[in-house]
Amino acid sequence: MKLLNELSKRGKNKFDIEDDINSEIEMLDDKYLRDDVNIPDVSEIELIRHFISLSKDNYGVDNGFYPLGSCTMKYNPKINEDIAKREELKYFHPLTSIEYSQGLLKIMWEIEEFLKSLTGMDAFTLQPAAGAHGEYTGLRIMWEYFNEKGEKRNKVILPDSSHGTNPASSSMLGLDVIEIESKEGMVDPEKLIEVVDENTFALMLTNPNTLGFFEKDILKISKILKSKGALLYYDGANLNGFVGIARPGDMGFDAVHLNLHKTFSTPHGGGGPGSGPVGVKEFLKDYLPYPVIENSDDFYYFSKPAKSIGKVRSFFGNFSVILKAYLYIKELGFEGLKEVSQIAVLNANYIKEKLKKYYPSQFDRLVKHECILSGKIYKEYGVKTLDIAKRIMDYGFHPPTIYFPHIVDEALMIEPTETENKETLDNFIEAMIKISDEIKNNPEIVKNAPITTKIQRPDELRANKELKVKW
Amino acid sequence: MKLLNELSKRGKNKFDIEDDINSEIEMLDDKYLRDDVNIPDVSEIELIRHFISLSKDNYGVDNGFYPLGSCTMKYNPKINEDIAKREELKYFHPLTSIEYSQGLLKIMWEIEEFLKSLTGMDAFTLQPAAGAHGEYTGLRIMWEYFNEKGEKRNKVILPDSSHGTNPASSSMLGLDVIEIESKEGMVDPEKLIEVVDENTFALMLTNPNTLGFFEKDILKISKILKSKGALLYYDGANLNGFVGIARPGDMGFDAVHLNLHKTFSTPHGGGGPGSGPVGVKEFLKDYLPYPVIENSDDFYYFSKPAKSIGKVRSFFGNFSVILKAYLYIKELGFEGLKEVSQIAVLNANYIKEKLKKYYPSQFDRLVKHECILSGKIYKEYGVKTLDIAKRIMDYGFHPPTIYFPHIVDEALMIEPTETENKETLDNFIEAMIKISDEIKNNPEIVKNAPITTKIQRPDELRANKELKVKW
Amino acid sequence: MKFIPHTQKEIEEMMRDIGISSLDDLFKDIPDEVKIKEKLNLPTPLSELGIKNEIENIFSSDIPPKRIFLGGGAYYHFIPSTVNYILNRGEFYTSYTPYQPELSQGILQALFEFQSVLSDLTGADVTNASMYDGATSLVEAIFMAERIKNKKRLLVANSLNPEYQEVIKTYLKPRNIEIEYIDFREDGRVDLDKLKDKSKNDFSSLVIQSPNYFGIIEDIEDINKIVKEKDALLILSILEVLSLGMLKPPFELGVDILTGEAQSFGLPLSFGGPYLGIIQTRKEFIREIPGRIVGETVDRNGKRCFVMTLRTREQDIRREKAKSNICTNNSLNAIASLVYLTTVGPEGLKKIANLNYKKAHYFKQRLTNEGFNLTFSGPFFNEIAVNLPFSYDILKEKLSIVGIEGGFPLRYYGMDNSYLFAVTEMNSREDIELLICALKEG
Amino acid sequence: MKFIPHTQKEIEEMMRDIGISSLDDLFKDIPDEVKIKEKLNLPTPLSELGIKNEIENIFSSDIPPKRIFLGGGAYYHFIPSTVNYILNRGEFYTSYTPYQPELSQGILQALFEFQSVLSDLTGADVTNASMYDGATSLVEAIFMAERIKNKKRLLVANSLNPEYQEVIKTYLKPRNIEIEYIDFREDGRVDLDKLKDKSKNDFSSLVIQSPNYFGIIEDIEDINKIVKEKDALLILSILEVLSLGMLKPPFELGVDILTGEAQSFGLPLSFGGPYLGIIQTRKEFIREIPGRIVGETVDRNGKRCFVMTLRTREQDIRREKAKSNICTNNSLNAIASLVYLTTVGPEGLKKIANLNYKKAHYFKQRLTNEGFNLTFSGPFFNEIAVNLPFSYDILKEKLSIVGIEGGFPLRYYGMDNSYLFAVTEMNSREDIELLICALKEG
Ligand SMILES: Cc1ncc(COP(=O)(O)O)c(C=O)c1O
Ligand SMILES: Cc1ncc(COP(=O)(O)O)c(C=O)c1O
Repeated sequence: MKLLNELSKRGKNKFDIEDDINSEIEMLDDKYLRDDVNIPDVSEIELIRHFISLSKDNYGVDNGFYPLGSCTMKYNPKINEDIAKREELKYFHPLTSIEYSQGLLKIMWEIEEFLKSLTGMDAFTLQPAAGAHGEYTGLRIMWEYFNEKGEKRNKVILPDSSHGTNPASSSMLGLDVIEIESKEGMVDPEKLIEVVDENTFALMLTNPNTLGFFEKDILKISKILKSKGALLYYDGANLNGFVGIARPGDMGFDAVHLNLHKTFSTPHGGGGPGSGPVGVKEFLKDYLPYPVIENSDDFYYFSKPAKSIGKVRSFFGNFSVILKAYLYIKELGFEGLKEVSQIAVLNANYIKEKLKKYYPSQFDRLVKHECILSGKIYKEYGVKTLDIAKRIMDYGFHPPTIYFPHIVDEALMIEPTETENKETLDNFIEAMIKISDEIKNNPEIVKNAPITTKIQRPDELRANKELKVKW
Repeated sequence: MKLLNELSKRGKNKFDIEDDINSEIEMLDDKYLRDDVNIPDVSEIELIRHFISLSKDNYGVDNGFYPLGSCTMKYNPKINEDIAKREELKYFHPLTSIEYSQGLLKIMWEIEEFLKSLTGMDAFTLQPAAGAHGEYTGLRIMWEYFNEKGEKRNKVILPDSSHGTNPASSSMLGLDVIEIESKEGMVDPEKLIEVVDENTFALMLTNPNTLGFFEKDILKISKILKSKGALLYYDGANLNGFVGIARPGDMGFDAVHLNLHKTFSTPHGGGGPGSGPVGVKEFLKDYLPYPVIENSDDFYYFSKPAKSIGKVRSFFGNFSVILKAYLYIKELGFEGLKEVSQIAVLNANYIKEKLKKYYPSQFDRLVKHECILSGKIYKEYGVKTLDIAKRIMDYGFHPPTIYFPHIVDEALMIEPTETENKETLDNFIEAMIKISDEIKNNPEIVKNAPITTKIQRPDELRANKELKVKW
Repeated sequence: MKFIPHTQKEIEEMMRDIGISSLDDLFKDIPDEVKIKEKLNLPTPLSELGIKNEIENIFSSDIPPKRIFLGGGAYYHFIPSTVNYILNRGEFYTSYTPYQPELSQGILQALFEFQSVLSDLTGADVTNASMYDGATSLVEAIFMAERIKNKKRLLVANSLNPEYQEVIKTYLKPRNIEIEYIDFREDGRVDLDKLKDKSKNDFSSLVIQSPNYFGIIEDIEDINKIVKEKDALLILSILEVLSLGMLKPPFELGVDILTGEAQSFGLPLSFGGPYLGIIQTRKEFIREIPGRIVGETVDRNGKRCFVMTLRTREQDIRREKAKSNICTNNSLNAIASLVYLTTVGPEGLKKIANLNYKKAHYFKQRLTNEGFNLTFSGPFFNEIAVNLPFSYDILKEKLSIVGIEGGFPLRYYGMDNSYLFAVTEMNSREDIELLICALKEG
Repeated sequence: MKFIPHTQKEIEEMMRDIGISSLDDLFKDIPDEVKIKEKLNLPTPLSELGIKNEIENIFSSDIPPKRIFLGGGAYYHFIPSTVNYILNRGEFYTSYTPYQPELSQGILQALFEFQSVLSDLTGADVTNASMYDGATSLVEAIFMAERIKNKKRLLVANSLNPEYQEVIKTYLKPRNIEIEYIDFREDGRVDLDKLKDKSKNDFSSLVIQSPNYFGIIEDIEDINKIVKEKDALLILSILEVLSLGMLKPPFELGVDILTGEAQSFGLPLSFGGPYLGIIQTRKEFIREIPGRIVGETVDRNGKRCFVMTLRTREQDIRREKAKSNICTNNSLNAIASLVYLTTVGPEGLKKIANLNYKKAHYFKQRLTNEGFNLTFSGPFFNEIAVNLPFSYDILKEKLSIVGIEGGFPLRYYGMDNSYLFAVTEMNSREDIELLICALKEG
């Protein structure tokens, strides 16, 4: 594939636009003006072919099974895409007077109500642009709360299975991170007690956690934190594991974020945009970033909470992403969402049961939305999990997440989601078993994978060394 | 690729729709009712993956060079697609009262005006659904004209280079077809004189013809026909060769059809829908199929011409195709359309000049929208033009039309269109030269082509014998 | 806008390579007499933004209301988002007729699937890869029957859509085929006695529509008996293909050729087109069917694949001896209907069909409750003719006040106060009530 | 609707294989106390048609007029059809972050191209693969500067968008970084004297916006001199990136970190998001830039390809030591902006930018002709503040009568009768006249 600049030749592009002003206009002082604009000059047909061709070098859920663990790569309903692309949204300016935006405010207000119902939290902000942004916002709200109370707590506790954004978000607030070792893949209340003290700001917990386990001691955990005045933060990236079955708000969590681009089916777009709404319990409500949406007598308007942390971004949130999640919830309703987690969990356990003897990890228990397997037994053949992942491509699937969570050696983190049918799972299982056979009989096949992709095993070290980040 | 029925399993599809009628309704008598509906039962995600995957096994203009001769595979502007997919058109019923459809009638009225300007004809009908349908309609109008005059003419004359639809359309009217031999790839007035008589209904002529030549004796030809009271029909499929430069109406043609899905950039859709408007000279106007669009004081309405042939289809035409052509004309204007043929002809001659010594045909003269080459000199290597076409695929291009027109042995009919840039042409030319080298040095490569496509050289005889036309 | 990708420099290079000094030289073979000398009267070119703005103006005025009770051969139905999503794939819509199977398996397999699904739905053995529309495919069916039976006489039920009747007339006139019409009874169905009568003389085929133009479901088996007694063919035209979600597969009732307008399967109304003609028949007549057919085969490696087949019926091979002149047909719309049918699935199709039936019958209930009379008493699917005590102009006015379009007058039959209404899944109960209200008013 | 593809039978088979007898068994590890016992208060599920109808209702009322003169960080610009056509490709939008380069070359190359085009446009060495929005990327730039210069003091031009000022405050409060504001002059630009004054004490960086919140173009070089004297970094925030089609490449003027909101490059207004944050810097600071960066490399066969690079800056590798917590960013919108820029091309970008400039200045001419005063006298691009002799409520009323949205009050600065208007290529001359008319009225 050529790069756009390699296709460029001055004069190819014929873009035009009408100028209906025929008056003389004072020109800007030369010193501000650029000489030329140096961006690719290609024709429209080349542009289309270029990007269509690029798209064909990419794999999405629309192309096949995408069991990337912790990413909840479910089907993205086309109706929701269509609605979010409505003409009106093209010209719906965020500073539009609210008389004109009652409908959109209603949508935002209602989805907050839905999310409150689903999580058991008391108030929501839709502003965060992604999960990590939600984490920051949630922690920031907690920070403001402690700050107001005059408490200087600076210890954030994380299980060793936590997602990288959890410690990184904590750092952004200048908080210190303490990692505690898991026991059987879950938080060990004994260990937790040892580290929780008056200096503890919060425990951040993903539940189901990144191993796919429900944190069985969640109520104990919550008590331990509360006993020291610390708070409990819920990383809701894995809500697909029990949405409609249980609620973080009932487990003692004080603040939560959700990834609408996971549980609520909005597409991931090759790395965003997403949306990471944050929900809090009543006592944190006044700290929410402004504006919040209020409703009196079916008139919707914005307001600023009394002790608001301020703003965490421009405007009010990733509206068109929020809209898609809103539509999804309205399409499914309560029973539908419950079925989502039931089948997601069914699928994950099915894969685990069928593959655990081929890719055993140190754990074998009931999982929720995802299951962790391991390629460690194949080390003796000189095969790494990375090789297995690459070989999976040759069978037509996207590989699972690998080498995460760190506490599982040679981890394969498989999240099928509820939108994959039994046949797909069976095909995947069959492929995984074949790969295990290949490793035993002819490991070179696996070490040389992939062979069906256009490019194979890029040299990442070279990229890091040369740092060629533009043409 | 599996077939849909192979993916089907009863209960997969979860489509639903609300029923807001809660009254008891009399049921239809059992004898009318079917037991079950036996169509594929697949889930939405499977459906999407199936068709996305199918699409990837298809090649369109969006994917690359598509020099299929006589098909004018030019770029299909995306803006026109967008506009034709407007929400309003989804619910614009053809029987809508004309008070509501003034805008759409105006579009139809205006494009007729544009087409009149461009062709020099006096009136148009937009009804025909494709070129062949246009031919039928045009001939039918002529038939009615003669019929009314009480003349029983039944001979349609066609050059041997004519497109298959020309004789087929004649037959549909019960007319007899006489093919005359071309001279230097064009109609030979001497020969024509010999066959034209009082029984001659019309000559159907494509101009530029299917060899890409402008019929240089067109004025003579026209005279010969007129002298016997016969008519001249213009197959406008190749108008791209002189749109904006010359007009069939000025050459003596009495009726013309245009392929909006060729010259006017509407996409071909893998075989339709198209649109084949027919234009006629004043004396044939009263025979147009009804309804025709009239305009008085900017109020648009339908009417029925005095001697109308009747109707040739339901409703008024392939509106959304017509709309795209309308947009295209408005986007380009006169100068733009003229440039279309200039560059289309430039491109065709460029290819011809660069390749004529590698693929010589019996002709070498200035061409218009397309050029004819021939693979005949490679017969001695046992290589057929079909092999060359297949080999072209391995170089990433769609092959040209082959074995047509029949008067050129081992014909390669190449129509680049104006939307292909020089680089693409150069790449194609280079590939063609390489193929000629391959034939000379290692003909097996070419005979074994294609090797890069997913399927290779399907067994057409078997298809014809087994006639498996459903699963 | 311009879609020419050349730079000026490239154009000059190319001219040099060809050996010409101006673009005009490319047209020196065209006699001066026929060359355009002045600027033609065409609009000034517009940019993409310019054209968008212009169209915006057209579409922001005079747009019909969305409460549509119009039918008569085109129906307002729900189109799932999947349809457009798939049609938007450039690989499909920017391709030509699949002449090169190696580069066209996508279209070919989809058309094969279309043929299969449509065949399964009606019980046909063969479905071609699409026709222009319901009317022209009916004409082709008539020609087909004539080729098979070779009688210069055609019977047509008068309850066939009047437009279709007109199209038949236009096409048959030069062919010297006599057309005779079979009248309908009080219940709106083909008058079997009259049919028997007219079928005394030989004929190639009888054309009926069911549900017919008045929405009434014909007794196809009874009709077929009469037709078969004369060794003629029964041609059924279906304009509301959604009825197939409910009604018996026509080929089980003896139909020989089925033609139809499949617009209801996922195609927008689009002011009348492009729609989707279908034509189907029994295996024995496969060589007489017009247009493209896709067949299954294997490639040189034994891999299943698809090609256009029985090509010797077609114009590009057989020229004047072809079965039809059709070339470009309606592939993309065939794919649309395939995606539609696959999206709704077997249960969905039944549901939607039943819902149409139910809503139309609810409308009928409400009408009769309010004292209005139906024009015909026969069983119907989703369309009915109603006698109303006022003129078309008054009806239009009443309806436009409440934002409804509907009620097409049966003028063709001289029944000036009878109006055709279609009711589909797109009409809510409220819409129906509003319509009833408007009819009652004043 | 349901997006679960299983048949009931398959579910049962799977349960059997797992060894459970009911789906509830899958959740037996969840304590009963926290299980949902009653149906949650959520809406009844809707079909695809049902949801479409509901949304139709929402969008058919209360829709703002299309004559939009609002700016302030989000601009109404033309979006060519190519953008959506490409974004509609499922291969792009249904994919995840490109962790597996073999299956993600499409996204990776497009992001590399995005980085390159944006770098070329501004003169930057490095552009990352996107940020959330203009405000959060500005915060990240401030953190970056702090990591580099390590001074606990930040200078911020008061002419920075007030929302952005608020975001900075929120993020800096827990970090103990002191913020000082630099006022603007009568002409709307940074007061250089005050800047000199405040820059006496050490600071890590100065944040300016240009065109600033009032639309005024800053003298970046002059500002930079002062900043560089103190060995601090100059951070430029651009909210109207279209101005880059006209104004000097900022990195040629000494800017060290550029952040921006690139919504103007092909993204719909969408009521505020998702938009597209950009962050750029010089080569020397590449290791401090947050978020994803795509780099060129070769694969094992020596074929050029693209991968995410410098990954050790990121949270999934470095956890609490990462340069930022950002994970999901805005890839798809980055591709949108790339398609936008490629569609308009170099000449098109200049044309559009110049047209914006021209229309805004025509508006200014008309205003001054009619006796209205601009709030500031500095040079501007496509946005200006106007003093109007009436309140915001009255302004809104005047404009709503003629179907115009525009005029955002500068309340934040206590300038209650000063209103911000943006004029873009989407505002026709007629719109402008209409606006002038409405302002003059009564
Ligand atoms: C468990 C967990 N937490 C947080 C995140 C961060 O979410 P985002 O990528 O939306 O910032 C992710 C996503 O990768 C995750 O899996
Ligand atoms: C010269 C010529 N005439 C007529 C036709 C028939 O046009 P259509 O396919 O639209 O029926 C074609 C198209 O293939 C053609 O090339």
